[in-house]
Amino acid sequence: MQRIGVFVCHCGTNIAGTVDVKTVAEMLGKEPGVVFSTDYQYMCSEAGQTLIQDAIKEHNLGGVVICSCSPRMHEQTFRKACAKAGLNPYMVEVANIREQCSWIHKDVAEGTEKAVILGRAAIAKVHLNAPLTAGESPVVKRALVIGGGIAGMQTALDIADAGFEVDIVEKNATIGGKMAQIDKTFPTLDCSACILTPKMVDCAQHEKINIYAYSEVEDVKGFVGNFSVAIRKKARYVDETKCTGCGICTEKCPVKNIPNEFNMGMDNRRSIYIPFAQAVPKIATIDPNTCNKLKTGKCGVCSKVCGAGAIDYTQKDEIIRREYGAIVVATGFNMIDMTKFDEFGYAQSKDVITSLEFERLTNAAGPTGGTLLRPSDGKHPHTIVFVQCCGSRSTTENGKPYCSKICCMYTAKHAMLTREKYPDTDVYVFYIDVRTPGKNFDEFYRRAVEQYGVHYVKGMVGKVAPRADGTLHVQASDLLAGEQLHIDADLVVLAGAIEPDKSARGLATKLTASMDTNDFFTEAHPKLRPVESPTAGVFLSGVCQGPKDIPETVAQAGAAASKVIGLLVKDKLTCNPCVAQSDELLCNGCSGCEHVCPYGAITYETKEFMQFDRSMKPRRVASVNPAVCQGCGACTVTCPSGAMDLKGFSNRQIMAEVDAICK
Amino acid sequence: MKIDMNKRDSVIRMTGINPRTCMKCGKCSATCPSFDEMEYHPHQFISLVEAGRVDELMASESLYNCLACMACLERCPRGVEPAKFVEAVRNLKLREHGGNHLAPEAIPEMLDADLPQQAIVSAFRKYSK
Amino acid sequence: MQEMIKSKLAELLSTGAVTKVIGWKRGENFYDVSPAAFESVESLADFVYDDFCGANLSKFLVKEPGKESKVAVVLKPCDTFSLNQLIKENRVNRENIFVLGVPCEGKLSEEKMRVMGIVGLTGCKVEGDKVTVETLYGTETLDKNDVLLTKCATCHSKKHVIFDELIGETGEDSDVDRFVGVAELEAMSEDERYEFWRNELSRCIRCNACRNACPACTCEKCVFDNDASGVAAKSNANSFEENMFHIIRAYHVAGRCTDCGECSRVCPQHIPLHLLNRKFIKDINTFYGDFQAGADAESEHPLVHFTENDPEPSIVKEGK
Amino acid sequence: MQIEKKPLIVAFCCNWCSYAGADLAGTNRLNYPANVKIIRVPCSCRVNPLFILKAFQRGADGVIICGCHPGDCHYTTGNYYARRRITLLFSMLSYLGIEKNRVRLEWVSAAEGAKFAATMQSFAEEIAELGECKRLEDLRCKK
Repeated sequence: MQRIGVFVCHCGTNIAGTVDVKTVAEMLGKEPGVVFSTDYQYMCSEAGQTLIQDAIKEHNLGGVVICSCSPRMHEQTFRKACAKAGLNPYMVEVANIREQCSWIHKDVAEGTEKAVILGRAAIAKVHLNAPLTAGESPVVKRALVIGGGIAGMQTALDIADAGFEVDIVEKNATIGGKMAQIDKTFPTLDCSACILTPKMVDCAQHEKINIYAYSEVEDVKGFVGNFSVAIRKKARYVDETKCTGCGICTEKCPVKNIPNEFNMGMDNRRSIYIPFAQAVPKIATIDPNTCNKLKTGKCGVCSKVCGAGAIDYTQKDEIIRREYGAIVVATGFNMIDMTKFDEFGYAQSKDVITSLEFERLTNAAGPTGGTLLRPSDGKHPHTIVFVQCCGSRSTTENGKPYCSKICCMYTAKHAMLTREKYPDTDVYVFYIDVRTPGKNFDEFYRRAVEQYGVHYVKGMVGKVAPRADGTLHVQASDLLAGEQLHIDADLVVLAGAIEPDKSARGLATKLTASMDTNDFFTEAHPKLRPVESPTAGVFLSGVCQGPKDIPETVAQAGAAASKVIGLLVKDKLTCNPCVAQSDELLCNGCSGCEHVCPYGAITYETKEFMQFDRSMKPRRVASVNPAVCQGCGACTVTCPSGAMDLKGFSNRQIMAEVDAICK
Repeated sequence: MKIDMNKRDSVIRMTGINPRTCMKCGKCSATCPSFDEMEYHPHQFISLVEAGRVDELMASESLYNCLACMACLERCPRGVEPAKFVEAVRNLKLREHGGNHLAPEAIPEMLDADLPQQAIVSAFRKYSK
Repeated sequence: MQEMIKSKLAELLSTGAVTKVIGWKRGENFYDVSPAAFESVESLADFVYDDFCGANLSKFLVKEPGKESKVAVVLKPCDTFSLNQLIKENRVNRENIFVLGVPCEGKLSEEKMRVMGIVGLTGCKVEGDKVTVETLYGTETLDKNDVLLTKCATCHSKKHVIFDELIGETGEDSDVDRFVGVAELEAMSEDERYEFWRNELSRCIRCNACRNACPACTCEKCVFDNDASGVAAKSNANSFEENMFHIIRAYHVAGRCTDCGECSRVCPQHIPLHLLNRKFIKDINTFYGDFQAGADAESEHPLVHFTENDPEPSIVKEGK
Repeated sequence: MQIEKKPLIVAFCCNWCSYAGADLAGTNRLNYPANVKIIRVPCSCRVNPLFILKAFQRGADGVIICGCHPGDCHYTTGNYYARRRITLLFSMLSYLGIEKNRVRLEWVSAAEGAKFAATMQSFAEEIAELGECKRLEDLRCKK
């Protein structure tokens, strides 16, 4: 039996006013195992702590019960004080006789009786407490950023600037992401490439940043501080160390008709290509699905023209395994498939385009050299209709139930820029609501209406039908006028909903990070931990967590970086010792605990156990990684055999408290 | 402006759809091919039903101008299905006309030897609920 | 039927495909058919598959087989659900098991016959809805429905959900309303229900037959045998423990119980224990959507899942 | 000093929301009956149905479980599991004829001190009306 000391705090008159502290100390002194019991004015004071420390030494106490304020207030204080006296800090329990007793009861007899009962419960618990030691695990001082868009780049730069190594894994041939395709940024209208490309160069030149472009995460093992990640470096068929990015191969390649992804398929690239002029790394990549040499063995033009001798048709995918302390997910987004919406005629007419296609049409590096021309006939459009909420806020199976957040602003931008550059155009914007919260956002939108004369119409487009003369018949409602509008448009631009990148779902499984029903990553706490995933050591940056614009993305990227830095700066992680543990002898191997664990802290291994007949039989048993477990206890209740228990809140401890309270 | 919550509830019961899921985007009315013929447009059906102003709808010719082409139902991004509301209000109107127009007791008197069986059945379908 | 099964089993044993067969054999009396293991072709002479093979054999696979050996098991449709559930919980290694599915049209209860005054059973033949029994005292014809095992009267499926080979045809899910008994209890007042269950559970002699027969109760060490669990007990000391044992047992198998009905079949005190398990099944179906434990080997049970729109517990107060 | 034994109520409160809510009730001096005794658990999902049965065995007359509001769980999903487990247990207790008002689950956030006090007050009144729990008692545990 533990030798227990009880310390009853007066908290001035906060407790002593409605609880007879002398009686409490006296009554608790009679409890089994209690060898010392006293009361004092302020237990949390220097003198109070000394009193506890002296008693621990003098009476050789094995457990301490402090009857005072809420453990949420001073449990840590008392644990530290006891640790200084040589007692394991987890042998301390606090009975809350202030917030949950003296402050809410007026009758002294009632308050005193309740305080005694709460004290008894704490004593009963301490009897079953075991000394716990917080484990430590080392931290690998390198971070992995998955995704090389603006979110991933900013996170990587911030971490690298703090002095830690960062690897960026990007599935495309270049970093830059969606922002590289955008023409201008709202609400300041500065050129996207002008602010983005220097950052791309910074990433490439930073001595702490290592870019794995054209690569994907293959698998993830380990846990916070100690992740081991396999990265698949896809074959480019070009030797990175030799290629100078001169681009001669991309001009000589005879396969010319491959839709150029960077320009949203509105012009063509060759089979060997560099996505765009400022690509980082600026290395050519052969598209194995279209290359004649790789498909049929006949061609080899690029190899002949390459002065550096960089072409290597025998290159294979390479798997690289690296260790990381933290992982940042920055997988970004894509626009949903607009072909599913028959009413908008996206599949029927070349002149119905998405907003991202519109960006390319107005970009100086785009297929038209920045002149706004109709994709069908290359003529100047005079009437342009923008349709917002195409698939956003839609509960049907084709759409997405959420607001994509960025469309209102970029549509205002598109409308405004069109009217500025081509004052002879009529521009209509159909909206359900215009949502412009943000610094200078609403002013921007109002400018489009008031200064630039964009026709904003409250209502939705119901039908877009191509006419024989090449115009588009747009049928829409104007709800404020109570009319149905019929517009002959030359160009229709759809602000499609955005959705998380398709690769995110598979990645979430590899990381055991949770996702919501829309495949956005879930944050550890929606308000207080918005850039952390519930899985320790995995952080979120950018649209993979939810729709957001560039400034928000950059802010979140910085926040994620600061969380990563806060983790990597530590040499060792101290683990919460109140974690689950599994009794192998009782474990059935049912995997129930593994399912309910929000952190992926539970893994299974097969071990051999001796049977009654002395033969050995293999059985799956659970084991808890104490560095990952956060101690919620969900697994303990799921376990049918009681193999899983929680240190510090064990089944027996809680039942002992119940017993003591009900005695 | 008469508000009749019972009628509102009947319409909601008949459609099985909560009109509050409408986000007032107007896509239904944008799609509607007989928009110009209708006094009340599809999106107004939803709003007026929600407000309990079913009587106004019942009095309107719009009930019969709706082609029941179901375009609004097909296009609605929130699954509100306005055509069902029009149909429900129409049914409410039809049922209002003093219940059954044909009672079984009255049949024998109307019968004559030449009357085909089918006519009776179809009369029942048309004139009784 | 029995001979077809036997010859298949003999083939498995003689070719060495399996080293052991789990089936049934006859005990001292005609109706006394119990689970048995067969390790040689000769021993299969005792193998029985008849109208008294009510026992669910899937649980015996938990301790079987060893690392290398392979075991064949004969399973009725309802038993295959139990096996699936065990596979899902990693209690049984599918690779080492050969499942021989056998058809079942409902098994008979000798106990029900005995209550009807039919004793000294020596033979039995089922034809359609009628059962012709031969006893030491003569021949009698009975309605099959009157002498079906309780669990078979509310059979939820005659479909084999897992098998390597079938003898005969597999059947379909049944549309029998198996929740009638539960609904009757739910319709009672609290006091009546309390009286009902006191009357039932007070008969419990804590023989552990329900626990031992239940294919979901396969814990390495049962909480009732584990001194550290806080509920360890070898017998019911009072009414609380009678309640506690059965509540905990039902709760432990909630979401995993396939409704095989073995608990009630083996209870020597005739406590309708399946009504406890079925209450959980009914609640799970009502609150969280239809779920049949063991219907497949992948889907996880409702207690290790949730949706954000699950009903609040107050639904218990609002409902019956 | 012995006070007449009033109906006894055991409250399981999760550390992050409801226990903090109880503290807030205290800080705001919001009174609720003294026969409510709180046990701190890390999360509502830590409450094993067994603890509830144990409380009744030992003589509790009512048991209430409090956790973070759905969606706010400190451990993100714990209270969702708790909700399913507790709902099924409550349903089973009622099925066995135990008065269904003897058990309750409430979501109380760290900011809802007033809700905590009001909930405890109303629950205590309900239990007082029901009186001693006879249907799930273990006479050996009664003093």
